[in-house]
Amino acid sequence: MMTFASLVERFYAAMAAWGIPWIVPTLIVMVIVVSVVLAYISVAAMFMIWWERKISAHIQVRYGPMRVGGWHGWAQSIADGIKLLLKEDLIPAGADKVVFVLAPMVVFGATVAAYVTIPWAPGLIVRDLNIGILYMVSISSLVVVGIIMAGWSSNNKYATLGALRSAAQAVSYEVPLVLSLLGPVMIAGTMSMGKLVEAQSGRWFGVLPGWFVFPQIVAFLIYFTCALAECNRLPFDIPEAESELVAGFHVEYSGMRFAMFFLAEYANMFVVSAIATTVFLGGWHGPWIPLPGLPREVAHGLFGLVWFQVKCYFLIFVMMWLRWTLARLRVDQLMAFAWKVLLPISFANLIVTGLVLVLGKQALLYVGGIAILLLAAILLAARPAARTVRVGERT
Amino acid sequence: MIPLSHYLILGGIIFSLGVFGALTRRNAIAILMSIELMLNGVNLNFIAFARYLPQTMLQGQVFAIFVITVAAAEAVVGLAIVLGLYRNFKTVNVDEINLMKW
Amino acid sequence: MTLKLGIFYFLAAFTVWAAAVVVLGKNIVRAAVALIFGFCGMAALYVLLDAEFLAAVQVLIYVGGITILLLFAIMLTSRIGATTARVVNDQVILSAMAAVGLLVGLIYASTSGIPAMSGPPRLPETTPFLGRALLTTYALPFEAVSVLLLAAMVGAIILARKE
Amino acid sequence: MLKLIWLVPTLPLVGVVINGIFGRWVRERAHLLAVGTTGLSFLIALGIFLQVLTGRTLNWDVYSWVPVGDFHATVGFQVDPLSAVMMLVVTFVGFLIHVYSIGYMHGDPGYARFFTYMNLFMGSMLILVLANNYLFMFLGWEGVGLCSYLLIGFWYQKQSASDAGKKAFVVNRIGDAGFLLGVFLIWRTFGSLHYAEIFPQVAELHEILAQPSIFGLSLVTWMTLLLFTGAVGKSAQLPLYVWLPDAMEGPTPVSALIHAATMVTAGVYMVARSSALFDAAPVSMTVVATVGALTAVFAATIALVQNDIKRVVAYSTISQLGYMFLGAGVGAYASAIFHLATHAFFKALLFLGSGSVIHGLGGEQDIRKMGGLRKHMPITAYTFLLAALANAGIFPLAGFWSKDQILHAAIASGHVWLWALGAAGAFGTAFYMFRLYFVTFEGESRVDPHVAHHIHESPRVMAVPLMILAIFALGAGLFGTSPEHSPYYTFVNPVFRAAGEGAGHQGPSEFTMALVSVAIAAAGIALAYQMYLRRRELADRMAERFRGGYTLLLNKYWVDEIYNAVFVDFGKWLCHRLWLVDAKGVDGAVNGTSWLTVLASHLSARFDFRGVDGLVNAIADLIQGGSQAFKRLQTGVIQNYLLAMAMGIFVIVSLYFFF
Repeated sequence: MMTFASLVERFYAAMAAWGIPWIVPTLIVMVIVVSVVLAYISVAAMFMIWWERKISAHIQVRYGPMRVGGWHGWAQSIADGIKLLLKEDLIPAGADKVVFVLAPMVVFGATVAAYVTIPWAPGLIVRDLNIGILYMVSISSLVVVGIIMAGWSSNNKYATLGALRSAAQAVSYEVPLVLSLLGPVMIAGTMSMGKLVEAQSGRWFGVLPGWFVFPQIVAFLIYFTCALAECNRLPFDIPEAESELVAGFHVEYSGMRFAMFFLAEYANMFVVSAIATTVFLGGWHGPWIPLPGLPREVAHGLFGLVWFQVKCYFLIFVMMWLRWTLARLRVDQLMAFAWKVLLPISFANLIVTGLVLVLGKQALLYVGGIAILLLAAILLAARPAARTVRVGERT
Repeated sequence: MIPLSHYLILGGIIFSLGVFGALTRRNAIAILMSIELMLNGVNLNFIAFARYLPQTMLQGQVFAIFVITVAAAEAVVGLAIVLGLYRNFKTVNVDEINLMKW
Repeated sequence: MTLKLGIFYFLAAFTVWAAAVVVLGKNIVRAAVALIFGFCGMAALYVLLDAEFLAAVQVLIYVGGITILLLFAIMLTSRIGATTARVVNDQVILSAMAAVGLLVGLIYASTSGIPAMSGPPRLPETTPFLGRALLTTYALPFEAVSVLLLAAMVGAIILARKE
Repeated sequence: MLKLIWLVPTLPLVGVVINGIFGRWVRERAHLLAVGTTGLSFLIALGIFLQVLTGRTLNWDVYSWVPVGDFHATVGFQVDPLSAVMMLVVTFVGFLIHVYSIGYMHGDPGYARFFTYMNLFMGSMLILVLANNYLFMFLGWEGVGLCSYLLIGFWYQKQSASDAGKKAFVVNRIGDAGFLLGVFLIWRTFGSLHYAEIFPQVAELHEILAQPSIFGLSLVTWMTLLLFTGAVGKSAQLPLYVWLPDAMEGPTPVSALIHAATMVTAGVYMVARSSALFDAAPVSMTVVATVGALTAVFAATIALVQNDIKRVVAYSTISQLGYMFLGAGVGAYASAIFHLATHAFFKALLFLGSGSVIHGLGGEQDIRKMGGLRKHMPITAYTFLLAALANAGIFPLAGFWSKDQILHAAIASGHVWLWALGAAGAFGTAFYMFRLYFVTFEGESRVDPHVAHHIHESPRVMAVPLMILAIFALGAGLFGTSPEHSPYYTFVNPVFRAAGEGAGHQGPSEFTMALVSVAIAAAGIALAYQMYLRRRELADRMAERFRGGYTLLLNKYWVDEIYNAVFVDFGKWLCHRLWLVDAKGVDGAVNGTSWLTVLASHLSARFDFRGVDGLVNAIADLIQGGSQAFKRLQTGVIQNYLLAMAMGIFVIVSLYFFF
């Protein structure tokens, strides 16, 4: 198949044949890739913003934007974008200007950088790094730095508070997030995004698709929860809680810089969904129809692209749905949930996965036995605690 | 191929900058940052040696991982100490914190 | 000058500049931001040395973890307008002499004592190799380090909580 | 399947971790996990045993534990017929006693703690048995010692219990020191601690090993004697047996598991395991056999007159352990291990039966306040009777076969006097066992009337293990009816290369021997019957008649008192003397000197105030002035120190490079 990589190779070869130094095609490819990604991000983000408004409206039994552009207000986001671009760009007097200006760039840059290893379709991936998933996770953690920079440099107590909360939340949730991703990585034995998807091509028991979500359902749920927190989505939107912090770390931002934050937020939603799709939901795998007139590989690729998008947008839809369903958590509940619930469960999941992998089929015997023992012990241990609470009793 | 000494000299420069910072900065957090720089300089040496030494053992990288881990532990404890200092002295300038002075 | 060497010089200059800002900068937050850039430059150098895994770990732990903690501490201990008059203490000259002396020694050692080496052929993937090394040859240090981390965590919690 | 061996010791240790950590919450349900893990461990052990029966063995180094230079000890397991038999006995008896403990320890405030220790003991014992090298074995060896200490002192609120624990610990330490020295010597000589690497070398290094060294004893003799010291301590042989009777302060299941069935037999196991070494050291063999035979008689005589139900059984244990060493000492290792296994069954049963009696009588242990209990607790009585018969060596119960084979081996090896000692011990054994049985269960009741109306048979959870053990006490001997053909011997004998060779057939035939043994035992029983059931007054008359001997035995030969006098009181006496010398002589001298000094100082004070003070003050002023200058160095500012450090490094590095 004409994979993206082979296409690039051919381009390089052609350039080399003409005697043009190696740097030139590299730069050309870089510029093209970045432009495509940026274009995709803008379009997708605008679509998502419009979609979210429509979804929220329909959940609340109203219509949402209906006027701009004709059919169901599809051009509303474009209009908003133009407005933001034309607005005056304010920098507060007391702000630390360098950091203030740098902050949205860091956030946006980190988000865009993560798109490098998203496997869109078979062979369509900018660079299939062998540490792909680790790269994505570490690059995404840069976003927090940007948020802290934004919050602090605004010289506004709400912004600082929001940034502090955000940093605490992100640092806490990053731990179970990475741990939950390790389960599938251990099964597949690779961190490369492309190979992770390929590892899911089989079938479980001949019936279910070979997605890692089935053996790793616990990890998937933990990942999705942590991803919500990483994106600052409800019920984890404490950093920007409108009702208590005005808008959190970006309260002082306006115009173009605000738009960058806004774009980055939606782009980040897509990134976490893409990771979930790649690692847990089988990436581009899905049923496909051999279209007449198209070579098999191309059809496969096209359908892969479609399937990948469908899965991603389904997850994004779930995120939006949750936003209008769940209430916001309190800060202490949020931290306690990450450290006391998600972290132990993800460790347990990791241990069980490792045992199963190491011991193979015997594992069922061992794991089952040990699990029963542990379960018995925990049940035994847990019961008297409830019993001993009596009125007037000193504890 | 870049000569090994380039990496070593770069590591040395960063290490020396870190030493200078650790010796001169008044802010305790800045001292911590300088120490992180020193550790990074060392790490660069480790990894350079891991790449250039003839065996494919990667001990250098393993040790760099240990250094990073220890650095993380150090940063955590260091920052806890800095916060404790700030609570008690209302400053983080180390030359103003001199209860041990004669 | 090959391309790779050019990239190295660019990254080296970038990293040294960032480190210099960290050490010499007046504003502590800007120093921290420069430190982030320095760490990223370092990670890029690691990539140049075929240590992708460590590069990612560098970004994840230094940038995603340690710098965040540093910024936290900065926010909790200083305010935005408070640029202190003096950021350095009064032993600058002696310290500079010591640092330069060390640097001279290091450069001397790096250039004279070490034979030219080209290293083994590039490994296709270093990550499995590292994992295996950590869990076999270096299992004991690995466990020791994990105990150290636990101790540090407990210690930090005890230090940071109010009585 | 064989590789599952690691689970056998690990499972109880899992129980330790969970019960140990969650004990506070688990409380009354601790036994579920403890018994469950032990039972699972037993099932796996059974499976492995069946594999070993088909001739498969395993010597598996799981993990390199202590790699230091060319010394390396591993966490490794060895499964051969010897360790398989031991493992099976340990897990099986251990499991039954765990079950029994559910009933016995019911309602104890330290319930979870008890099961934690018991599981820890099981794990350690299994490590001891399954280890494939001496160091790992030593880990288990010390582990069981620790558990013994913890469990003897389990009711640590009782002064006597905690003292007994300390005593056991200290006495065992003496033996362990010897064992450790032996292990050092083995490593020094063979350069390895693995059985599989040591034993084949014994023949090769024959000249070196046989060379006389210190005190004219050969190297291998020293090695084995040191190892045997450990066995003496652990297996309660003369002269280090004193801790075992006191160990009865622990809960009865502990006595049954640790101080009868398993831990105390570790010494025998260790000697059998080291048989290749012992075979090369005839002197040590004689020592082992002699110590064993003497202990057998010595402890049996003490047991004749004791009145505490558990102490009788405890002395009986010491005596039976003596038989095992006698067997090992004359080269009949397989018989020794066989006796170990059968003894584990009937002695555990005896202890559990005693526990059941004590439980039923609400803590009463003095047999003079019992009697006629058979009517109230039939199961206990009948199982106890079976165990007593087995212990006395009545055909065809378990004890008969194994004890008889040991005695036969003793006479076959030409040591007639050893046989005579053993036979005398056997007579004593039969007598005291049935004295115990008759006084406790038969005759008229002498129970305190306050206690009498709530005597009760033990609950089913205690009774069922008794019955199971009784079956084994009855039938276990049938596996080893003859040292040539029976299934047990054909299974185990390959482990001991020299086994059977030493035991030639010069002596009287086995059949004659068996007849003599049974006759001796029957005589003992008959005497006990006469003295304690038919004509009660006979016993008192006998005691009156041989007052001297009776008092000697009742006071256990005053060994505790002698030890106390020799080691403890002598130490105290010495200290007191030294103190007296100190108080009178030295203090007097010091006081005289001080008086003189006072006089002299009055004189010198005058000189002092004038001349010296002036000088001193001058010096002090000088130092103060100087330190004023120097204290500037100690700034309290950390960066100054750092700077000094950096400059120091710079100087050292420069020195290194340029000079």
